[in-house]
Amino acid sequence: KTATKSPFLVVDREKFLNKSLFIDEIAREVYDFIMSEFKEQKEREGVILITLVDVYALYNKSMRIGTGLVSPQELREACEKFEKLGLRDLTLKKLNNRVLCVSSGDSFDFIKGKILKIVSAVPGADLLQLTQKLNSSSSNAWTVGIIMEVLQNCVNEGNLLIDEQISGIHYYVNCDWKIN
Amino acid sequence: MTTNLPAIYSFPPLYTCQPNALIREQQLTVWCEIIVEFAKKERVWCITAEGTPAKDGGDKQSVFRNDVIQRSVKSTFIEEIWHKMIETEKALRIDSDSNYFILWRSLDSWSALILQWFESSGKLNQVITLYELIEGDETLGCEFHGMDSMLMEKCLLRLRERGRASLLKDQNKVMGVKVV
Amino acid sequence: MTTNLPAIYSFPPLYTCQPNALIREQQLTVWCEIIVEFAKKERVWCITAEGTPAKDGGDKQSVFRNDVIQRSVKSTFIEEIWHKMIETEKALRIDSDSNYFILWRSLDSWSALILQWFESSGKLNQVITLYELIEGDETLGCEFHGMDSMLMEKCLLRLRERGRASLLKDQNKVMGVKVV
Amino acid sequence: EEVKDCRYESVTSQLFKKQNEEITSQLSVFQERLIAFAKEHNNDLKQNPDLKIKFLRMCSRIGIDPITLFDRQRHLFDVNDFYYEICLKVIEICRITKDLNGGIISFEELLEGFPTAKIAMEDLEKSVDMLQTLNGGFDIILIKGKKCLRSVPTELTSDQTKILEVCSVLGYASASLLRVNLGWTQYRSNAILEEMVAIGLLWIDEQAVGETLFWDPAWIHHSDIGI
Repeated sequence: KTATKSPFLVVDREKFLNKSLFIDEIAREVYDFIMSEFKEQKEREGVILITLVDVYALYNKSMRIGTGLVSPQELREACEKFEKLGLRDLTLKKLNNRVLCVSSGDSFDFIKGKILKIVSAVPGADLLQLTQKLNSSSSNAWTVGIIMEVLQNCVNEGNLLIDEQISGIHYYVNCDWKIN
Repeated sequence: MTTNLPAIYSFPPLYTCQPNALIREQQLTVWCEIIVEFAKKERVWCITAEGTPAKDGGDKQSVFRNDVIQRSVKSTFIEEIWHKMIETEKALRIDSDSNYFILWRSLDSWSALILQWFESSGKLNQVITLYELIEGDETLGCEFHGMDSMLMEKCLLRLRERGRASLLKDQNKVMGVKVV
Repeated sequence: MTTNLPAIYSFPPLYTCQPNALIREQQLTVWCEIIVEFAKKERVWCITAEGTPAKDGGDKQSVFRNDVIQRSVKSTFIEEIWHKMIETEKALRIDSDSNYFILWRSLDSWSALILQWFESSGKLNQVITLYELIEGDETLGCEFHGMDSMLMEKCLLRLRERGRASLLKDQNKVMGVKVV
Repeated sequence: EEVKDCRYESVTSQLFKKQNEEITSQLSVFQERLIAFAKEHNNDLKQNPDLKIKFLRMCSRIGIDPITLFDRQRHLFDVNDFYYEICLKVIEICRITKDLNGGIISFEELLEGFPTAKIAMEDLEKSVDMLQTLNGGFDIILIKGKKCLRSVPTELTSDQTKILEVCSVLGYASASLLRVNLGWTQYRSNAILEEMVAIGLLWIDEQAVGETLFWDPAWIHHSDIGI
């Protein structure tokens, strides 16, 4: 669907005099792609948060068919250039000290708050319920990759407690135990 | 078994080992309190590794299992709980059968209590059988009345270490005690 | 019956209702795919609740049973699978005999295909009997050739709803159709 | 899947007004010819970007996996495109299969995700290495010396790893297998097996003779399961 809506914009490595200019151009294209692909989410939630790995798959699949894919290295370098190019709404952030994400504003705190709110309303919610509730207004605003990382963070930090049953992991808000 | 136990006993995450180390410490403390509380209220001196009273019939239920909310502690976490019980001197492992004495009072506190009884009831300098001490009418109403005899031995050994008691043995089994 | 079905059809746990909610969702999806795939390959339009082709002799085996690995799906879980089939519009329950039509194409897709045949073979504005449509030489090689007549009726009703067909009935039974 | 179906339908109705089975075989012939064309006219396509784009978009629309247009000797565009395509596919496979396998997939299973292209284990390994730069939380782990890719945040405990190692022999583990192989008590085995079901790493099989079996979903693709 996205492939057809994009114009025949050729950002072809071979047309660029040097790598740096190519990366700049990719940075602009990736930025525009994310802003338009997640426009709805940005308007409704005010924030965007997506793992770099998912950006790699989505961007290449939607925008690069026919023009040659970008490499993981190129994508990373492109996203690292956002600020320098004045593309200020998105930055590269590390989640849980290990997973790189493209993020706008304080998206992490936002979705963390949202998850804690759902869990306190539905004690014992599992990943399936959380995903459904988080994305109830649109199909895939928050990717499972992000939801799992944020959950992991909540559990590691002690905001959420787990109840591990054979049916899956159920989450509860930690009200009883101090965490610092 | 759930009578008179704290409200947290009905909280499902209590039964899953929590990944956050700070929280797990508090969780282990809660479990130690629950076990001690349970043993004290039910006057159970000795509990199996699985959490059931050792000396009763086989139909007694484990403290680690809560049928009302259908949760039970996994054996790997039960081991951690016992480790904490030993470490905080709330339990004493019995070498012969891998059961545990639950010390809702410390050994020192028990031996002090026993000594007090000898003193206040004028039983110093006379031989008292273990049976009299544990089951006799004269200790009725004492907190140590009905104590497991092996545990009682350990208390009397403390008194001997302090030079306040000599033990009378028959075939390596303590039969009586003289407190001075 | 196992010919050409996906490899997971030989995976023993597929036949046990999985307690993990996330896995069970996947498992149900896999079962729906298997049933649809089976029906499509064997050109079976209608399947009993037990999983056997409805119109054939009694010796046909259920799709829910795999003799090679000696596993079969329990009836309570079969119900859950049918529920998912209905929910995802891959099956249609037949009120009269509690069998199911398997929709490897949706009703809309079937009616579009039928409409296309009327258009491309110059059969507009003339009465075609249900028999001609289903069993006639002119539809030989059409994907809908041999379709169950009750299912064909449902497709034609869709065309009527769109104002493209009028149905000829005899004693409340559809005998023919005129497509405009 | 849905999207692919729609495209397929529109193409079929436009290009050929024939019936489905015929079309499938014709399409596959057509696909093969396009692939052969691409490889033969590699240089021409390279020199004409517009044609290149149109050609590749057409291929994508009629369901040709771009990766089939490459082989290791002849590349369209950048030499590394082949590996980038593999990167893309690896991400997709991991995301799609996460709920089936708990987020752990062996390199061998990953290879099976490329049925239409001939890619070698070393190609896959090179691509997974390239992916590391994205810090996507895709970690390589070893189960009995075999490389696996973990795409979920939860790390395996050593007990869980031991169970997966036992599974790598017959496809499953059970309390009695763990007693014989690791000397574990029934209590301990059940605790860890159930914990692995909870996080989606094992599937339960209650119809085996004697005891419950816990299967590694890696064996979904084994055709030679021996009960």
